[in-house]
Amino acid sequence: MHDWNNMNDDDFRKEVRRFIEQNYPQDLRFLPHRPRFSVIKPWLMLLVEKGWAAPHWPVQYGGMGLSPRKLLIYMDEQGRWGVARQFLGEAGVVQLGPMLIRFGSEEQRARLLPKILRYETIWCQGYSEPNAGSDLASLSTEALLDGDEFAINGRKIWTSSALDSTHMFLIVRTDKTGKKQQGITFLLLDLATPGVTVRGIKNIAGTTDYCEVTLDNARTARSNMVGELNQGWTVSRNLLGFERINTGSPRRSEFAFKRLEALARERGLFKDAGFVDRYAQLALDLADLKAVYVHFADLLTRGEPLGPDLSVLQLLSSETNQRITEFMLEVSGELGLTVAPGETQNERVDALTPFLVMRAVTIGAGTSEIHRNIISRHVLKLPG
Amino acid sequence: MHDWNNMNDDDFRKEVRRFIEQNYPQDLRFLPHRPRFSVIKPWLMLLVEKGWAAPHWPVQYGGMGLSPRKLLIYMDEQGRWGVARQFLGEAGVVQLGPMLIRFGSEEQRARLLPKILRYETIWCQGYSEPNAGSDLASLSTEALLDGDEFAINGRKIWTSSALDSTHMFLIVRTDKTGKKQQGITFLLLDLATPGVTVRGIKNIAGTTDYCEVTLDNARTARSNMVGELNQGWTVSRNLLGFERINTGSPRRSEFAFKRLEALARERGLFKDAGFVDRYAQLALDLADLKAVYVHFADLLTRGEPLGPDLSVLQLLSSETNQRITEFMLEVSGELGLTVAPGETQNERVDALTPFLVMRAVTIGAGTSEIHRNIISRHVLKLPG
Amino acid sequence: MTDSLPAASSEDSADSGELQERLALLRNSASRYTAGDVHVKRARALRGTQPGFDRDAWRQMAELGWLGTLIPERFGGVGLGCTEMAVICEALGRALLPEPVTAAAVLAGGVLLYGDNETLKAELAPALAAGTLIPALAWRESVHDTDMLAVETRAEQTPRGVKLYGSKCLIIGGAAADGLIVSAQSSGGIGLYWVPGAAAAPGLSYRELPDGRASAELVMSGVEVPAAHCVAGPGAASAALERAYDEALVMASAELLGLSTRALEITLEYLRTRVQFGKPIGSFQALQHRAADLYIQQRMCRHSLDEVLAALQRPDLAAEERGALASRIKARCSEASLRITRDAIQMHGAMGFADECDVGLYLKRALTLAAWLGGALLHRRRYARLALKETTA
Amino acid sequence: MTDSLPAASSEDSADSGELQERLALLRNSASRYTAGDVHVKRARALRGTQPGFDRDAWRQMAELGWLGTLIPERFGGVGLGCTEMAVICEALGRALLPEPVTAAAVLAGGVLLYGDNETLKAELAPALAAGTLIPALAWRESVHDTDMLAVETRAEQTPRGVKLYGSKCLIIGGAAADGLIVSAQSSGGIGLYWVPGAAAAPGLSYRELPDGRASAELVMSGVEVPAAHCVAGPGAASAALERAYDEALVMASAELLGLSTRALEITLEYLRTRVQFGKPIGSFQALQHRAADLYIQQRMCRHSLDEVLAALQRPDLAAEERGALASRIKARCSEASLRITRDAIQMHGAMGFADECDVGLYLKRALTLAAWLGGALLHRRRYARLALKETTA
Repeated sequence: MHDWNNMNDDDFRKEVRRFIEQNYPQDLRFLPHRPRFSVIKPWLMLLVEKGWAAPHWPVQYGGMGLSPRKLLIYMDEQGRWGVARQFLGEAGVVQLGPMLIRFGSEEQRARLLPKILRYETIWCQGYSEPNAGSDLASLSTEALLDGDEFAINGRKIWTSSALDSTHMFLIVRTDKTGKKQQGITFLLLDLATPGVTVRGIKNIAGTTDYCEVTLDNARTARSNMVGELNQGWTVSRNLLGFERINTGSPRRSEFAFKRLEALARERGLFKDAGFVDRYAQLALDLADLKAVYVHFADLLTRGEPLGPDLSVLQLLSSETNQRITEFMLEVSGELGLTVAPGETQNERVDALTPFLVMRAVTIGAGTSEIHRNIISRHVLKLPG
Repeated sequence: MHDWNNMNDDDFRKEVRRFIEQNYPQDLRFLPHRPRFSVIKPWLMLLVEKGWAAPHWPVQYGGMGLSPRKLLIYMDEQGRWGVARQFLGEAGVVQLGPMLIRFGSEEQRARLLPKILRYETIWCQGYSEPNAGSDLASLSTEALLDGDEFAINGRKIWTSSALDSTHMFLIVRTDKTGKKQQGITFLLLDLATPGVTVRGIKNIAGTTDYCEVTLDNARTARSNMVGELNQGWTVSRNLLGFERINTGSPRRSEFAFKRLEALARERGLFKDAGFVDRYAQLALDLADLKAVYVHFADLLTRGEPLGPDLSVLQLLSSETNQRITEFMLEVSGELGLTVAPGETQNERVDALTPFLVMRAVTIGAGTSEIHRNIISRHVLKLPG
Repeated sequence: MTDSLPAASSEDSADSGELQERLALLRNSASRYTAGDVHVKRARALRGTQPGFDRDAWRQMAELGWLGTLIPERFGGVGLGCTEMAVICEALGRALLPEPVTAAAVLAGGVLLYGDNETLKAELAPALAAGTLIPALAWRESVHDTDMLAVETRAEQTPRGVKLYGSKCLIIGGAAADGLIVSAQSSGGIGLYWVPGAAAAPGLSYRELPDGRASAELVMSGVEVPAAHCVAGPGAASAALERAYDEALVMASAELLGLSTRALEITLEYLRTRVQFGKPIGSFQALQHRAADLYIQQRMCRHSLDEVLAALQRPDLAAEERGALASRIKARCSEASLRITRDAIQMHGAMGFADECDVGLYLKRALTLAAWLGGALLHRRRYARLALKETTA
Repeated sequence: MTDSLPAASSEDSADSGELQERLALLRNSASRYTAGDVHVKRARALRGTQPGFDRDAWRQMAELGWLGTLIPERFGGVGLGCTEMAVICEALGRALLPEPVTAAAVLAGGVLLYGDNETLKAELAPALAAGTLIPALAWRESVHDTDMLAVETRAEQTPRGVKLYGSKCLIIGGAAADGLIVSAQSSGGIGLYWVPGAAAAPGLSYRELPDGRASAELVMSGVEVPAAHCVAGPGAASAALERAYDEALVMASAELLGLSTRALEITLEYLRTRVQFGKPIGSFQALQHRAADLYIQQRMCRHSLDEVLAALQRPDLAAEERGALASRIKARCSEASLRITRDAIQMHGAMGFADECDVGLYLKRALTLAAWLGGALLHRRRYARLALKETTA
């Protein structure tokens, strides 16, 4: 077995790069949106075979056991090549695995981790509800302990990829008496359970990635509770550093900027001084976003904790992204009306799909409003 | 005596224009800031002689008795020619006169109006206090009725032109028991009264227009109370339409835009496509600000009331102004470092003074924050 | 720069009273027809279909007199002006009607009326007013085109008329059209030619627009047009194109104003009712101020449109000034409507990102109309060329 | 675009540990010297005076080793680099020190060191490090100039050296200077010439800058310069000018970062303590979010500066890449500091508009430094020329 962490950075980077370049399907590079599981599965199975499916899991559970520094290189190389699915795989691999390793029982780890690792179970995350979005802690999906089983009733929404998933990890209310962050429990649920209905929700970019999951007396064994009863908030909030830094990666902005460059070439815009002024401004925004990203990545690398100021990265990343895609749409003019979604052939650049897809980045990983609240309250210490 | 209101609009406009063009001092046109009284006095005395000093006062009190429509033409012509002092003269003429006419006693009108009209008394407005700015109603300057006199203690600040004034009208607290808008009284005060100290406050643009007025047991006769005891809030808030629309006039933005044009010619910027893009955007902002102004002016002309949506005009006017002066500074580059304040000779354009002066427009007539609150609460009916 | 107090608001004349009354009637009738969300539902259902509109709705609009608003009474129309038509277009925008009224009745209808073929007008205009004939204008030859007068399609003289060679694209309303008015270069200059649907059919194809409606593309390799179908000869075609273009810009702006007004209303309602952290999200000051900013944008569009419409009534309006006014309002409404609908999505949170939420339809219609005939960037530049002489001196 | 993980942050080396320690020491010493508001008070008092700075303070800074930071040890300096100097410049900006450290020690000192006259270096550099000699660079000939290499001042050969003819303007630090380094066109190309104060005196005049400091202007009609005073001949002058220019851009950026960091702190403190409507104004969400946006700007400047400084340490850095990095950081810090100090005024309300409030001093220093050597607009364009090949291809 490799000890990746003892490897020289450059050698490690080269090895990752080589594997990706040789194996990742050319037609899935730089997709404007998340592909369906069936589309990306062959690539994921290659990673499984290679032993690279869970780079951030400890070696003892079948992961690569990468240090934060190596992990960032691994993500970086995926990003550079335009590998789909947020660099680390599925919610099961990305989130649930590490949570089980930290909070799960020995029995749960033995039962669940191997299947997650080989994509035999595909997981989605059941957090948001119709009336609990930004204010997640006010969730009302209820689970009642009935003998050795929980009976779950309620509705989860904006659940990514539930149509492609076999299982869901979710947080539910098990006690209504205390503060709302208390009384929440973290459960695992087979989506084939009677009482579970999954409905795809088409988004404005035309794909059906989000879902609504209705739970009508859906039952799950008590052994599917992760952590203690009423301690689910803690389990769900304990994201590790690289998961938190993931949505702040400049890769998506860089991708958008490359599309802008292609569009500018196609339309001869580099001869337009008014265009170049604004293009240069965006180039500098992107360069400086990267500098901020590097700062936080360095903190991770040095093993230092990430504070609430990480919201700075999140806001810069999402809003730079939106500025680029909005500008692209603006300069595409009427051309933007005629290009088919995702079109990049014949030098025609689709400015519409990136614009629409990127509407979500200031909503999904905490709204911009929430991140500004975090900065003003917890970083700047302005009064509540 | 003329009946101006029966005059044809165009004839009236021509007559006003002729008088201004023939009499207004050339070197006082389009001043970037408000001139001292001594500087503008000769012009104001010409208006007094002509009987034009108080265009908005009723004829019976020595005014021109102009209808809102004619008044707007009068203001418009002053603005077009770059006449100083906010178009209508001093605070005494602009504000106090109409207030006395509405709320004063017969005795007060007879005693005070003629002197105001001839600039024998010069008035300033004592509203803001160190701890009562946006939240004006929380003012704490106190007046105690002691026999036939009020004894006033406290501090007024940001009082425009107090150094040039002989008198001040002010609002003071006379009752602390009720709601804070109640218990406020409107008083008149001779600045020569013992206990009154006026200190000029230099502003960032280098002029000393604002003052701090300290009141240390300053006494004023009960006969100098306007309106009833504890009804001063109502008196001070009852601005007439043309006073409210005054700060929303596009004239200052137009002036700034003309300076931008001169700067652009001086620096050859019209050959710079990047400049022209942004210049055109500002030209359109100005054109559309004017359209909004015309809407509210038309309402006044038709005698319709102005609602809280007037804040739309106020915000557009002040922020367009700032955008123009910020852009002017930006494109002046290092040139902006060397031009003397107010310089317009030798084709050199001072971009700095307009920028600094215009910092006040989003603060002075209600901060931008307050106007946005007004729109969201009182126009859009968003919940408090 | 013009006076702050324009001539248009002079002492009330009988005229202006009459106009106000007529506009009020039109507003009433339009808001009755577009009430509720029946049309938004229709627009949703018709997305991605062809022709993507509803013949019945079209006939109803004809009955209401909308399609003939700009057509003189002698050609079976109502004989009104842009001010009246704008009321209708704003209502269309508000309710997201999928029918191509502006493209057919303003742009294509405009070139027909401003052309010089009185016989053809007498034949086609009454049918347009009656809702039995939908024309569309095919002028654009490449998505990069921005100038209506840069025409490469050829009109070759034949004994009986002309034959057309060339291709046209991005024909808005073309999927619904019963025939196309095609611009082409003839020996004497640009001409406009009426090509009924059957004649155009072999060369037609379709492309979906962002709002789910379809645009047409046309390839012509010798389409025959009889001499009687020349809508405008070289003496009249260019002026007709330019005037219809400017008027269509203003009417598209009215549509954009209508749709962004409605998108803002929907959003305000959401802000008042959506509860998070124990209170309506509209009570958070950051969202309040953002909403105030959108409202300011909307008011700017409204008053600017009023001013432009008043100016368009002036009989002595020069083409250059008309162009500047049209570009001014199209730039403003394109920019404001994109900002309002984009922010509407953001303020709806995840719900706004779902296709089932109506604000997404408003965003996509805004995207389509804002780009149609040129967006904010293009029209700011056209305004600078036409109105800001300093910039080109 | 470069890698997201730059080489600079490689596994801790002894070097980097040493550097961090040195920077910490410098930061300590700088913050001790600039603590409190004594320097802000000095800057306020010295506004509009000449030379507008304080010899005692200058000597203290020399004793602290600041003026010799960039000067090699063999010339009496400390022999450190831009990374260390930036710590000092940031502290200068924070405390609004009126002394022209960047102009003298980075820009003028830079051209001296990058010149080719070792004898002159040995004479002048130790005096600069010791605080006994303040040089300034006179390169600009018209306020419209943006290119240091477009020189029209003439250096006419004489038997004993050259005579200078021409005029220079906007010499920052020139009012405080003991002598000027003047660029001029000689027969062989651009040269740089040392002109002591006494020699320059007859042609000198002064102009107040927005921040109350003075800049100098110089008219030369035959100023004699002995051959020994040639700072750099045609073989070295252009490269010296360009390198010193780029490093001065980066140091001015550090000053701007320092002053905007401090302006934001002052503003946050005001937001926490100023009460209106019964609560601190910093509890209003609109102001909270505005403050958050300013903080983001400040963080962007900070991390971008760190990256630029790390890159400047690379021995193989090409002039073009150095120029792009310098322009990148000057554009960012100019723009951000103007926004932060402008908004600081707004958030202080009427108080911020008063001259007696310190935020106004911060705004005016930002105005001055942001424009010095070119503002955001100019440097974004320079960056595009140097770094974005696509745009010129």
